[in-house]
Amino acid sequence: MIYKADDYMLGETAWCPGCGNFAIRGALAAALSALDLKPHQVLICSGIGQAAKIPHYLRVNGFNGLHGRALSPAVGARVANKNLKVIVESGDGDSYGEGGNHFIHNIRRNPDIAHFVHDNQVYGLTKGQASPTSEPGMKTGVQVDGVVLPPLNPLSLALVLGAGFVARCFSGEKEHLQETMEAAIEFPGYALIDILQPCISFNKINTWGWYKKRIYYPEINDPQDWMAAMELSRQWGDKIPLGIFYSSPRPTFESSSRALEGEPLSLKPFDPLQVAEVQDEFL
Amino acid sequence: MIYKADDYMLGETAWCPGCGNFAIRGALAAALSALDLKPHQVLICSGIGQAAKIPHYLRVNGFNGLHGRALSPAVGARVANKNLKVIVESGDGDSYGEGGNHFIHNIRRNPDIAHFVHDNQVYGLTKGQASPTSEPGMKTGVQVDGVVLPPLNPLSLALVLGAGFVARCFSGEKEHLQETMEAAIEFPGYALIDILQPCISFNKINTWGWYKKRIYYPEINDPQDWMAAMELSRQWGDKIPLGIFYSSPRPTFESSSRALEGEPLSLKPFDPLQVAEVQDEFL
Amino acid sequence: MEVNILVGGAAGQGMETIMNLLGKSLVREGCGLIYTKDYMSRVRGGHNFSRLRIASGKPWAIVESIDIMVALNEETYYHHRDNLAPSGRVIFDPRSFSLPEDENRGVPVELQKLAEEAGGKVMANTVAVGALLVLMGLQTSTVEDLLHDTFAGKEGVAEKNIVALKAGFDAAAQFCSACFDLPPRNEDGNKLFIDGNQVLGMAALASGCRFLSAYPMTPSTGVMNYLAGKSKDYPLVVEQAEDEIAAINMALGASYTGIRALTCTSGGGFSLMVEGVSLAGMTEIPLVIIVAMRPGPATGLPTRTEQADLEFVIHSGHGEFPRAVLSATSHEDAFYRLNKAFELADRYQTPVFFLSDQNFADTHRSVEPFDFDRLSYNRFIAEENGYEKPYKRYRNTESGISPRALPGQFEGEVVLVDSDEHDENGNIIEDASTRRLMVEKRMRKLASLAEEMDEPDFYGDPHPELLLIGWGSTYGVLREAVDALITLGTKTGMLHFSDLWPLPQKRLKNLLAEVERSYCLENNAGGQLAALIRRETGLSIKGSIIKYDGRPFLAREIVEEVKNDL
Amino acid sequence: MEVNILVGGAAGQGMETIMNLLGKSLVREGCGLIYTKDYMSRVRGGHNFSRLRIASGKPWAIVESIDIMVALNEETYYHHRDNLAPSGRVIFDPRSFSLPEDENRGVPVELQKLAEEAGGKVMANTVAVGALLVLMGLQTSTVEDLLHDTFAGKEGVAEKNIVALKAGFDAAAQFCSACFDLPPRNEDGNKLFIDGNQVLGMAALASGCRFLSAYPMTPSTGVMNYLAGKSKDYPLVVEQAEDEIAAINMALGASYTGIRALTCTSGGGFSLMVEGVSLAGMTEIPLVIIVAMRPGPATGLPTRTEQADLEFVIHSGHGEFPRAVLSATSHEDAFYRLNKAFELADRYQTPVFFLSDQNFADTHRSVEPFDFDRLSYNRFIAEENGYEKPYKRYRNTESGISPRALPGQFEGEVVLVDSDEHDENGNIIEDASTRRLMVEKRMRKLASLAEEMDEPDFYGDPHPELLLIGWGSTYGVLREAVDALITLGTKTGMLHFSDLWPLPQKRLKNLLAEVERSYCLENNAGGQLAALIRRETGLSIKGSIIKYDGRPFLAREIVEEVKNDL
Ligand SMILES: Cc1ncc(C[n+]2csc(CCOP(=O)(O)OP(=O)(O)O)c2C)c(N)n1
Ligand SMILES: Cc1ncc(C[n+]2csc(CCOP(=O)(O)OP(=O)(O)O)c2C)c(N)n1
Ligand code: SF4
Ligand code: SF4
Ligand SMILES: [Mg+2]
Ligand SMILES: [Mg+2]
Repeated sequence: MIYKADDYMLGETAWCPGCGNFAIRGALAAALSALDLKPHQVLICSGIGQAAKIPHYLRVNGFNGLHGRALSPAVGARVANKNLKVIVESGDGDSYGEGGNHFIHNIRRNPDIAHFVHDNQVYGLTKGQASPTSEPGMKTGVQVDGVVLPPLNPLSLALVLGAGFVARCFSGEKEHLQETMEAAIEFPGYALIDILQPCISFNKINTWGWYKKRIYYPEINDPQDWMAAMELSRQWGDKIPLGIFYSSPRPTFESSSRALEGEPLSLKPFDPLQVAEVQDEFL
Repeated sequence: MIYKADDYMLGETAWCPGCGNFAIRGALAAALSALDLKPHQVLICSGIGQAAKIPHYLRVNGFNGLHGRALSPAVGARVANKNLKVIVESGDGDSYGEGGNHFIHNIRRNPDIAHFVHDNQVYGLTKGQASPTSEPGMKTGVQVDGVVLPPLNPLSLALVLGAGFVARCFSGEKEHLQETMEAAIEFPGYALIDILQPCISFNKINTWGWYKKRIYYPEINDPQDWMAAMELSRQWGDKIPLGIFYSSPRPTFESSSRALEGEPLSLKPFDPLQVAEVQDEFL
Repeated sequence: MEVNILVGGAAGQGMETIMNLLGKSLVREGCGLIYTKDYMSRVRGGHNFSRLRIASGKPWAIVESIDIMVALNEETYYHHRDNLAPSGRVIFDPRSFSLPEDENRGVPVELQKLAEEAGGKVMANTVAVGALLVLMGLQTSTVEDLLHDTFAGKEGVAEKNIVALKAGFDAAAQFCSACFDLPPRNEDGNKLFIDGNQVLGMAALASGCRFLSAYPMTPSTGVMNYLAGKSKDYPLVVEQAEDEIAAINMALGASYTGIRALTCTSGGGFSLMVEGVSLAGMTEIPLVIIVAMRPGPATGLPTRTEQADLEFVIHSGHGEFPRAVLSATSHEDAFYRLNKAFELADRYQTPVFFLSDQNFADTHRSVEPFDFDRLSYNRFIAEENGYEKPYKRYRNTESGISPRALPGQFEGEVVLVDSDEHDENGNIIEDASTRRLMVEKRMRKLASLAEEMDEPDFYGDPHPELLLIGWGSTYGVLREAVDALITLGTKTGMLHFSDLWPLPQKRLKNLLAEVERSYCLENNAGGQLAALIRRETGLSIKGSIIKYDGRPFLAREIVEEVKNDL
Repeated sequence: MEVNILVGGAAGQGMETIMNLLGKSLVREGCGLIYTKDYMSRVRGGHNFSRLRIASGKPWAIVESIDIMVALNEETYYHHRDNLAPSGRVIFDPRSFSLPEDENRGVPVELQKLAEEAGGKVMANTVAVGALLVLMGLQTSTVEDLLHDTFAGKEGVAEKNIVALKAGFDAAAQFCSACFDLPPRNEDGNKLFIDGNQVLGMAALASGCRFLSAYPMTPSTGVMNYLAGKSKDYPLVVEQAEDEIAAINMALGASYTGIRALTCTSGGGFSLMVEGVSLAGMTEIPLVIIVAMRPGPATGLPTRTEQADLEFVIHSGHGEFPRAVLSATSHEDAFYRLNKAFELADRYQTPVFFLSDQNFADTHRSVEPFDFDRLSYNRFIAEENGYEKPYKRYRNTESGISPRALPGQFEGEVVLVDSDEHDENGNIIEDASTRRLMVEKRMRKLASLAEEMDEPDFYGDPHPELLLIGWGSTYGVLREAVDALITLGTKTGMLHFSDLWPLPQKRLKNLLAEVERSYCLENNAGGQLAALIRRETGLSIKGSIIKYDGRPFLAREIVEEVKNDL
């Protein structure tokens, strides 16, 4: 069977009408279809949040885990079955806040995972507190005097940590998003897309219009030019660049492990008697 | 009473003879003495590890907390009593590994804390596993085929996250270390010194000689030049620069809070009856 | 005599506005009431509803039957019509949907249209409030005052809302005016209209808490919101931590350094804190932790209620150390009890837990203003001449409680706290005898802590044959069940635990010896209080009434279970 | 007949080298032995020591008295001389320190000098081994073989060590040759010389575990080291996680995707894992977690032993879900029991805990080779035609166990696991009835899980008057205490729990009804097994023998406590 984008769609979402999450879901479905990835060949791992509900809304394998912990099961899944295409999809709070430690160390680890962050610059599901990417000055029920911490820049961070694929998209630019997703999924190693996503309910600053006015596509001559990528990644304000800022593979986590050569581990047969010789060293 | 460096020394350490930790302790004692900071005016927070035992070996207030969690109590301490000089001192595993999430978010938070990381590029206390800064190829009981993850660069990371003070020292250069510590302690806001420290027991790669051969003091013309700092921070290998790569204050965590104006919170008196009017809004 | 109201619609339709306006004005009118929320873990859509019950005396719990329904969408009507009293009424917007032909209880009010006419769609909820008022025979003046208060400083907003309010009032008046009799009201109307999280937030503030570090998590976030709001006017810092691990460790740092600190969370977040709990136990740093329970495991049902973390909390954290566990029963009690939690934490230098749950946290009730005079504020900090020199943070004492000094407090003295086993100075040790000394020192605190525990509250027939045992937020519904059973002729009593650990045992043992039948009633599947009682006393409570579907008990269910069991 | 050896010195002096050479060669010589470690949380300096006991039959525990002491520094001698038997001997280096004048048990051997003469200071330990051999009347040949094995491929190293060995042998021979009689030895010497962590690592490997994700933490790191070593030759991935939260979540991802996964840690690290435990419970993902206990709270005594996390583990994680808790008793049992843990996890799709502790983890014993034939490997994975279509991960079944398919296993089917409450498909839900269905489905597994639990092991007089109850690593010392008490004329039995949760109760209830006196013996302060027994059965064990100084029990202590209590 050939799966068209619509064939991946599942169930009724719990998202607010008008939310940027819909377009992201649509783009991913289209990307999966374009890449001819069948539902059983794909695994989406997510954490907790509005974005993180996505495994319920796409017909693929899903691991909807704990808040902040989406990357870790994804790595485990790659160990068990490297034939699966593993995508991590979650919110900005989930990925960069609660999950910050896994973010930084998995970039170093470089598993073959595409990481799509629905970056609405706010905690949506818990009703509007600041996330690590919130704009300074944004007032919330907790940040009553407005956000004071400077926003975390996920792309610069990823670059500094040696990420091989670093991109920014906007949910309002669906085609570009889809293409970039395809590239990220195909990229061998950890690939990050920070996807700007309007949250119509809680983020009254970074609205669709706000983004639309600022985004542009810079010319990227050499996607292996780290310094150029770093500069692009630091642009924010009146102009916000979109695109694949950096793309340059390095050895993956999977390639460093002897055990992951050949067939996926989950398919290799086992019998305790075959390993009985291990005790000989203790004789 | 005037405290000389020796007056801060306390007890017998559990460190290996020849360990770089001794020099770091010595430099800190000298810095405290030079800054005329009395034992009761200083608080050292640490995590768990060899480096993290330091509160037991210096006569100041100490919070020897959990592995990876040294920064958080330090922030709490600043909330309660901003008259205290708060220093966080811990290992590379503690600060960048288990404690990675607090590292990245406290740089953003920018509390007035000096953070001294004894970076021996290894887990000392647990007998030699790789730390986030271990050299690729280093073989250990766990990394039996050698470390494969690229080392985390704490200084570049700190810069990207907006740290106001970023420095590298070497425990074998005690005077420079002491001066830099003084500057970090005086710096208003979060100040990081990544201190290269030989671990004679477990790190057979990055030895005293290895460091000694590579370190140099680059000329730093403008400590507010972020790009220059970034470049310096990325130098590693045959030449390893030491110095204060970046120093440029920005508003601190403490300055953003109304409640922290005036007297320290811990000294402000309280009486429940004074706040009885809070319930009026519910009438 | 009572009136039961249900307001239902999709998330985002503004039920809360209606309920808050209505609830508060009813309280000002002198009504005793309770208002609960049933909502989904989403921001828009789905089906949410709130119930408000006005009853004579003090309504302690809601009931299922509905007198007035406000159906903001069609789903609400169909969902709940079976509970609508024969004499009930449904307020609905006829432009949005219509009721079935055979439904003659409808009160059509063009909510949207009237709102737009008044100046904006958002005021549809105010229109609905107007309609509700007239059905209960109330005037609009109290709500008008409230609107003026609420929108003070916002030019013209109150006025427009009053237009909307009156439009709703007039529209509904055509169908029924004063169809429902309100129960007798108290004279002064001088009651608070407040929910559980607000009670806790206010209690923390009034206990001198000066630092809340927390990470948002339903249903505890209300405490954070409350205190964040207050941080504008009071010397109080509220910090959103990067995760729950940071939250508890920041709080410990602040407490160590000398201020009362608090953290609040729910199950999953609490799981991340338990290493910090163990640290508090080892370092003997006072800390109050509010755990607002919701159904687990894992993410479970984020906006629902459960009481399934009792045993987890009692045993949370590796190693052994003293702790106290208190719980939120009624709003009246919780205010003083959270104050007690702060006092115990400071006196015993140990973590103290306060177990709340969604049922408590999100429920508004009308309660007597709190008596701030009853609050204590004792820090139990060493005084200049009140401690043995040299200062030792963990000096061995008979009570197990060491003198507590703050870092920086005394010139020449330092305060060292340590996560490793340590000597009296706080310095790391490894020898067996110091270890024994310190375990015993810490554990000795348990004995006096146990004496601080309040015996469970008794309510009901002084010579009960049937005993209902409960804890935490089921207090209200148990009271109603006891009343109902007594009315039905069963001599019933209830024993309700607020303080849970160390478990107070006297009253329980006495009563169990007297009654014929006993039930432990819990919002969980495991019967955790019953297990705890068995662990502590060896006594088995024979009957078990449990509910684990994420919804609070109804008094009716309890009565039925007891009756069926005869 | 027995020989007790103590080797002591500072950390870093290489006690382990001595003990491993000696222990393994003694086993090859046919001796039954046990060797334990007492070490500090530091890398150099301090005072560490190891004890090795050789006894006829099977030595189950060490004793305090010392026949041969190897004092690598002066401190060792003074620390332990009170335990040195009158006929005992002290091997020491006279160039490093001298014994007091009145000490005539000295065997001076110039360890350093002889080592240097043989080719290097590092071989001082080999010199000491040579001295030890001659004192026990052994030849050097077995150790020589061992040195050849150990240094195979390292040119000349074995040879130099053999020179050192012989030098020590000869030097000590001048003072006493064969002063100590070894107990009768078994003919073949075909026993394993292995410690607890190695047993567990090997059991995991032999159970088909293919992924260990963990973060180093004493005393669990040995499991990680063992498996990391094996990852060179077997299809096994060992990953050092960035923290324990990642460790458990990685393991869950791997298990979900189809391989047996393990994580191991100790108290503080386990505290960080409990949210993941709750996730395993909710998602019904099999997982084995080894918790190697050490004294807490917080960092506590990192290199010492305790059994204080039993109740924490049983109640760990928010919410309610089935789990099993097994424990490490003897080396002989632990191998098969960890295999059982993997089988149970897969069969019941739930987390299974394996409680070890430092006392078990770091203790070497001589044991019969394991019978790999007794190991099971059943994955309980759905087969192409063995499941109802369409595939539903959480299909409701009578047993509560749903068919488990792997992602990617069946074309056209997807596998969705969810941390929220969910329906049979794994899709998030909020309604009460699905919630009830799922809680009940999960909880139903408990009943059959309970039947899998092995009754506690009984040892001793078949009609005991006195019963000692224990669990976990105290198995050996309890056996020795039972034997001693029987010899002293008390009809004693022991009941030792390996499987702890759900608590097997039959044998316990039967026995308790028969005996006059019973004691629960635990390495903790709270008496946690006793509390658990009370919680589960309502029965109180009257006697309590507890030890919480971080050191394992001695049989003598147990016997004395029992005797004193008469
Ligand atoms: C351990 C834990 N802490 C807190 C929460 C509550 N929580 C759920 S989602 C969320 C934030 C979600 O923000 P984000 O990741 O940005 O997702 P969004 O809803 O904005 O898509 C929080 C704090 C939780 N479920 N678990
Ligand atoms: C939660 C937790 N996990 C693991 C440990 C074990 N542990 C103690 S120190 C340490 C690593 C120390 O490395 P580093 O911070 O680099 O300090 P060093 O000893 O090298 O100075 C580890 C893993 C612990 N104490 N707590
Ligand atoms: S709250 Fe925001 S992010 Fe969540 S569904 Fe609504 S619009 Fe989208
Ligand atoms: S192990 Fe390394 S870091 Fe630790 S004390 Fe010894 S030399 Fe220093
Ligand atoms: Mg978000
Ligand atoms: Mg280190």
